[in-house]
Amino acid sequence: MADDDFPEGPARDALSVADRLAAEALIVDVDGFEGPLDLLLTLARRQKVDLRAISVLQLARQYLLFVERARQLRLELAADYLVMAAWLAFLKSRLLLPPDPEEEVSAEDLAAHLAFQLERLEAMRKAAAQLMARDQLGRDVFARGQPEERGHTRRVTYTASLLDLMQGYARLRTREDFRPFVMDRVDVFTMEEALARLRPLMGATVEWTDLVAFLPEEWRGHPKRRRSATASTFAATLELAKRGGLELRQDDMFGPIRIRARA
Amino acid sequence: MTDSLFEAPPEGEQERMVEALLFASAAPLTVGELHARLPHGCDAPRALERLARRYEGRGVRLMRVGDAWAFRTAADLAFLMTRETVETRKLSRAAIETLAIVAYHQPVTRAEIEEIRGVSVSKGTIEQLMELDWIRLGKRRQTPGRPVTFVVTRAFLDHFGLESPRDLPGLKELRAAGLLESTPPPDAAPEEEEAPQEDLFAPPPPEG
Amino acid sequence: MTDSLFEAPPEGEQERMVEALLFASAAPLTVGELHARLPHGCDAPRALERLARRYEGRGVRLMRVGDAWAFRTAADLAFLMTRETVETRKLSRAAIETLAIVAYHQPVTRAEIEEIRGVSVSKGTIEQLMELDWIRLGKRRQTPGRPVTFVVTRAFLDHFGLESPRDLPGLKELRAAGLLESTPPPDAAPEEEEAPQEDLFAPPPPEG
Repeated sequence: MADDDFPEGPARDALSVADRLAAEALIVDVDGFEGPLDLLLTLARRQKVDLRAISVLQLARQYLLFVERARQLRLELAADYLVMAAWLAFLKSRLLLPPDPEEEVSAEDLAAHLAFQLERLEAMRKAAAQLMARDQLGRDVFARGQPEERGHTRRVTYTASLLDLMQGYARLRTREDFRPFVMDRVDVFTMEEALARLRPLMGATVEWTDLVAFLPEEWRGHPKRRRSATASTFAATLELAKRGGLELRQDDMFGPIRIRARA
Repeated sequence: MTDSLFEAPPEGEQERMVEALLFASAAPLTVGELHARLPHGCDAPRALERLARRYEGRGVRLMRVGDAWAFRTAADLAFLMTRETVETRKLSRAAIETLAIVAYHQPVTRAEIEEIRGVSVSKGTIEQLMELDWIRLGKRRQTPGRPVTFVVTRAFLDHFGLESPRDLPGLKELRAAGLLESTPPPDAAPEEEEAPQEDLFAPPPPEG
Repeated sequence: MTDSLFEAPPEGEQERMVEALLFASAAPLTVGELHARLPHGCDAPRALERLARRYEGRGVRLMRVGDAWAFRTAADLAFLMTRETVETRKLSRAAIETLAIVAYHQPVTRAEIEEIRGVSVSKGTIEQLMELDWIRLGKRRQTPGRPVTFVVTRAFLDHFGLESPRDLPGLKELRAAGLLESTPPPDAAPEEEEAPQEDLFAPPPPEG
């Protein structure tokens, strides 16, 4: 099957030109496609054969060409188009190679499934069209225009649909998701705290001193607390440096950050 | 009888047409209105006459209402229609939310419902749901005060077409169906311990 | 009406009663609903059968809608009814296809719909179809994750004039062609791993 579908020489070039033109026409309204399968179905229809007789190899080539052209035009293609392209490229290579007896699933099986998917999608499209073409209530067929309600027993009953219920619940849950965000402050050393701690210490810091030395003792042990204290102390030194109270230096990347009071 | 230049539909057809028009119309139709809708050349009075005869003695009668015509159920069968006047109203939002909480969280106490809804639950709401036979009392919770719990009923499941409360769609499915608009943190896992991850040590907002 | 409680009305009367009840209601009535309203001892199915025959070929027809019945105007007279037409919301192509897939493949999971369409079901599509009351939740699939399924409703059948889902156009041919089977892809196909829909709410939380 693979060989038959791979035209050689000039025939192949002619096909490519046709493919190119087709692809260009398609690119214009790429947004009109509902996903890669839809695009594949459209390309398949161009082969003008029964979907069961489709050449998956040719289809894969057309699809890849399409994606290639879209890229050249710098069109953004959604990720699933690219996933499909990758898969089709894989399938194409498998179809062209002699079958590997080691492989559990043959390339032909994969191709057949793709053809099945296309056929099924097209079948559902047709079914949908047939369904919508039926006589519809309120358009072609009508219910009683004047339902009669008589009698005098008036009983009120309440009703709700499952959708109401689900929407109600969704509403509640969504509200929870949106509750104002409150930072868990147990392990957070704020910059205010860091500033308050640094200021009195700075005056005595004439020598270059590692930033770490300024972390409060009780914030050095636990990694989480240590990270928070380091971050806020660093931010505080930046703030003080900005105000001209101290100098910072870091001799190499990821090296210790050292500070001293400005002379 | 007077066949006009163009073929008027046969009498039987005209009768069918008038029958369908009167059935579907939301208000009685006059002969003039019928003629306006029927194909050219129809004889509405004649069709009405035939129709009236056809429905004689049936459960439905062709009645004259002023100068217009309408189908009405036979007066002697009015006793059957009395049940028609059950008035159905939409359940209030409070009741729907309360019901949803009971369904999703049962057995659930009143205090828990209030915690989830964030407002107090009026007595009337619970009573209404119990009267509808959609919720009932479950076992008492074995906690201080032994509060009563609420669960949904068989009638609830029937009304909403559910086999069991487990058939209610989960949060993920609600979201998948587009009913939940927000995208909360992955899996909305509320575990406190793991919440602040590595990146959370981002510095607090710089002061101005 | 001085009928004895235990003596059913004669057949002709029963037919009139069913005729009146169905005529009075815009929505289809089930046999159960008819029995609930008819005097004790009535045979609604028998009366329906007689009525259906009586209305054969008329401008108004007795239609079966799932397990319910309703009078509807004959479809061939649609051309007369243009004035009654209510403008219906135009459905998107995605919604129409999704609806068809639910109808032909029901009960069907969301993942299966997406498998067939090769694209994810957009937000709101399912909700729109549920709002129209054309699809509803079916039983959960007894597979890992217990995903919810969707099925079509009686309102769907009523809208499209179908007696049952078995009467969908082309159903037999599609089934014969194997196009309604959910054939899993041979493995190595990367796109469709059925995401196990985890049920966040399976067990109700133990306590608040």
